[in-house]
Amino acid sequence: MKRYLHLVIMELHRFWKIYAALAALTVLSQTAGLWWSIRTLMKRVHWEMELTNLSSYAEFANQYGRISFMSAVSIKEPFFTGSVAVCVTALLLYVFLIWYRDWYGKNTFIYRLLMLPGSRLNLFWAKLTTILLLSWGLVALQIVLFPPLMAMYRHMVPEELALDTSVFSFVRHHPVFDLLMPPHAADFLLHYWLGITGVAVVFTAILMERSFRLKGLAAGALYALVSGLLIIGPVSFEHVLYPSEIFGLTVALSVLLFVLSVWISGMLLKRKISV
Amino acid sequence: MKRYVISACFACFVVLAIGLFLGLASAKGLPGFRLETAAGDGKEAEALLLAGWYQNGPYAERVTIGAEGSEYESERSGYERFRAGSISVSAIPELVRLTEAYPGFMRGRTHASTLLDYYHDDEWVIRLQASLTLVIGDRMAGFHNFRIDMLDKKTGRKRSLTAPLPDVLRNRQAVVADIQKIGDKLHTALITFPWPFNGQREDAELRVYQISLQDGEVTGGEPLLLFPGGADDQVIRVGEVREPDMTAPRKYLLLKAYAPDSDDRILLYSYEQGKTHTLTLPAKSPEFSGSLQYYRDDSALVRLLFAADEIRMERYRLPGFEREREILLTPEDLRAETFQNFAWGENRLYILHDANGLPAVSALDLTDGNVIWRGVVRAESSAGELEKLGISHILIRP
Amino acid sequence: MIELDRVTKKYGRKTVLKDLSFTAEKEEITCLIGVNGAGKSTLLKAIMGLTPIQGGQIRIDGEPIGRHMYDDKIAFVPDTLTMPPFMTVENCLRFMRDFYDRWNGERAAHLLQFFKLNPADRVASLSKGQAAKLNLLLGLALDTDYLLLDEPFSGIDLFSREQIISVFSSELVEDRGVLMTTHEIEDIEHLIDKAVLLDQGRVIRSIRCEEIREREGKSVIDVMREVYQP
Amino acid sequence: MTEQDRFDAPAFNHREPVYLQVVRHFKIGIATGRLEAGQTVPSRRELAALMKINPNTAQKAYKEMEDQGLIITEGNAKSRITSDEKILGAIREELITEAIDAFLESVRQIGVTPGELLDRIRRRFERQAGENGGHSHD
Repeated sequence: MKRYLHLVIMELHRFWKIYAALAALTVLSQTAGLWWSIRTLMKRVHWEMELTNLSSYAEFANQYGRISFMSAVSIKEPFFTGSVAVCVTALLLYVFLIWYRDWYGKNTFIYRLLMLPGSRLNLFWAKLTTILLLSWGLVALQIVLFPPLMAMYRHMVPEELALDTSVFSFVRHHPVFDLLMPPHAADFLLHYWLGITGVAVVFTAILMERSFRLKGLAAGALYALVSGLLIIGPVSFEHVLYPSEIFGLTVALSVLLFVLSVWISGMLLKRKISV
Repeated sequence: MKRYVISACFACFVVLAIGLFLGLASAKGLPGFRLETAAGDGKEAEALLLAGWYQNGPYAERVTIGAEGSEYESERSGYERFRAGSISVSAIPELVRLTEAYPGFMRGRTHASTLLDYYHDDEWVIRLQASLTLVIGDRMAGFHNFRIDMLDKKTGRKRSLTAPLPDVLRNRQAVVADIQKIGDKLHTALITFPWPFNGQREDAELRVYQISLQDGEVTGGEPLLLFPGGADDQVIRVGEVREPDMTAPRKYLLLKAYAPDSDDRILLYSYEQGKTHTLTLPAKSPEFSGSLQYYRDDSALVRLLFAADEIRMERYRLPGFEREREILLTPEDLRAETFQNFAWGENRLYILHDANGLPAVSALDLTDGNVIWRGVVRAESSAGELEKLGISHILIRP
Repeated sequence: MIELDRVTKKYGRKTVLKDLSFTAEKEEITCLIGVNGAGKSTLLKAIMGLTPIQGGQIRIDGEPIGRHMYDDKIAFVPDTLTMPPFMTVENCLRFMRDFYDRWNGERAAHLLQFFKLNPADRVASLSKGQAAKLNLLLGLALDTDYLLLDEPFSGIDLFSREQIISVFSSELVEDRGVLMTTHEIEDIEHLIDKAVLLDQGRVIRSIRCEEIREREGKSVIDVMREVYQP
Repeated sequence: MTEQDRFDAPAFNHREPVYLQVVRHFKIGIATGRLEAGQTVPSRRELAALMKINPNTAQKAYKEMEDQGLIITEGNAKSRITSDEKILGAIREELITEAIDAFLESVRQIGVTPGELLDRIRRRFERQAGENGGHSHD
């Protein structure tokens, strides 16, 4: 346990510079994006009011509707979903890099890591935990970023034009945010459980490649493919299976895949891995 | 040491932020509504749900409102949404009931189709499936056979048998209209059309076969002209008359036919007597802006003309189509401004209307036309929320 | 005693170690000698469980290798420093302290002074000699019974080399078994107890240095000449 | 004179057992007075570090010296260099004999007569002594 925690802390530390950059990008991009889009919208409102001789925002709202937080966001959507996409892509790449960086470069750290006392599976757990924590960290950042963004929206949009929504409604109706941070606790756990299972499968594929090189690469790709098919498999039996069965089967298969991945990874790390 | 503290802080931040987010989200964020009984027996409210929209800022939130409260689509879990959207869950209440009671028997067959029908009584659940018609070039290969699955409700045992197809169906297209178990015979009503189909169903026939549930022997099947003496060269649409439970035992089969510029015709077939009898009723006039629907149970046919300002209901006794009574209802009778929508229930007509600006529902007894229950939608928090609520239709619970 | 019993290692179709057997005793300095590509490094990695073998057995004090050995049985100093470049020397020491129960902090501090390493320097900024010294330090400061060294002198300046060599006559390796690989034997010939000569994945000669001097009046290099240039 | 000076590592001959070279180093030290009779000797470990040799070799060298009576260990006390005049004298004898043997071995190949050789040695010896004397008088 002690060694596992030390490894997690070390793994977090190894990524912190890129991570800080991702966090900064998220904050800056979303703040600037919202500011810019509200400014653009308000310019349009003023221009339209002048053109049509409307004297108050209330009249404008009556005629053209209000400006919601959602519409403000959607005008400069790339600043929001774009920053999220960059973060997601970076973390997805890091799922691979978190292993390969130990092998490559002048200093092949994997020598040291494999020679640490205790189970080598600690490496697997630590890296998996790191990926999960890094993902959740960005989610947490997004969570604390929403209230100031909302406040900025309320500050910049005149009351007569504003259309209040809660963060939760915004998230629920936004396809990307609803996927990455579903407000329903069961969904949140399910999404990240499936996500972490996927990461475990990819880790296993990476370890196969690291153990058997080219042949391992083929085996790993096959393993990942079969795992993917198994996870989406139950849904394709929708005409025969009831929803509860499909759901149960998917969860059961994901548990099975997770356990299998951990077991295979443990065996590979113990017996087959090569520096 | 510093690194350890930072890592611990980071982990705490993550857990707290996400915990707070999920915790706050689980509290009901959108206003609650309830369907309250204003008059009559409160149990009536349990049969239905109101479906509509709540305007939440820029979002129109789909909501259903019942006696126990409201449920928003967006606040349901992914699993619940998946469940509701799954094709393996039927939207037809009687099939939902059957599925819930007999999931094994209903597996993979929870839908309704023109080649599939159900019968359900105290002892048996019976399903008849006709295998698909095959079209090879311009030739009709016809059915292969009938397949019958029976579930003995007492023992839970399932029995299946197949029955050969009558030769006459080899060059006709057919759909299953109804099945009824009478004694140890399964009466199977088919509507058949000549093949190749020329777009005109003037010689559509009704053929009722009796399939022995012992050995699968098929008898009967004399063609009955569906609508004798009318609709020459006219494209007609044939369908079954709505009923509260399409799987329930019935003495009569009721079909309706519409044709342009022609009266509506209702055909009654008596399983016991093997005879048909037709009632002709005026079609919907072009001036009438509302809707015209037929509804039946085992004792009567109801013809409904529904408009925003008037409801006219005529009741005909079966099997003779004697006109029993006519009921006329205006919004004032329900202290409403307009009628908005309606739904059929077990011996009920539910009417969606407004009452002093509030969404309300009234239930009519189909037998005598009396208003026996009345419900209104109330907001659980502030009444002002009702202004953002719109009810579009009534759902009957399975 | 480190025992290799008919060890075979293949990389794909290429056999790197063929039925290789030898032992390295505790409290002795054993040197694996061979030209580059003779399989020396692979051998050390195999002993450390860093690469799987396809045949044979490796035992340490009679037990098969496994994760239990990393803390107190055996330490490995690879031919390059294997710590991430962003770490400082101090970070490296803390890393070792965190993970190894048998980390000897006092000895590490002493070696740090002896090698004149600056704790605040980053791994990325160390010179070759400094990196080699830190690398050695990380192995030596572990209280293990055996120490494996892979090419401890390759590419290192003269003075660093002298410092490193002096380690082998000090108490740092006393009571421990040392197994090292090298292809430059001159500087350390007088230091080693035993030389195992490898060629193409096989042991072709295993000698006790003092015996060969006493009996045949030959140096290890003389034997190498005989063996490698017949 | 520090320990380091007394035991400074000689350049080892790789064709001769190191432990014997260590023993000879001791003998020369005794003969030249660098090491004194009765003086304590470093521990095995200290000697290894001082002479930059393998501790096992140091051990073996001490064993050999003990066998030859060069050093003695009494109980738990530290080992010392023997004070036995006979052994100390024999060391000088042995070293001279060894050196002369080696010298003769190499000059024999050139083919010098013993008379010439002795003559040359004497002259050489005297000149060197004279040079040394001159220096000391300056």
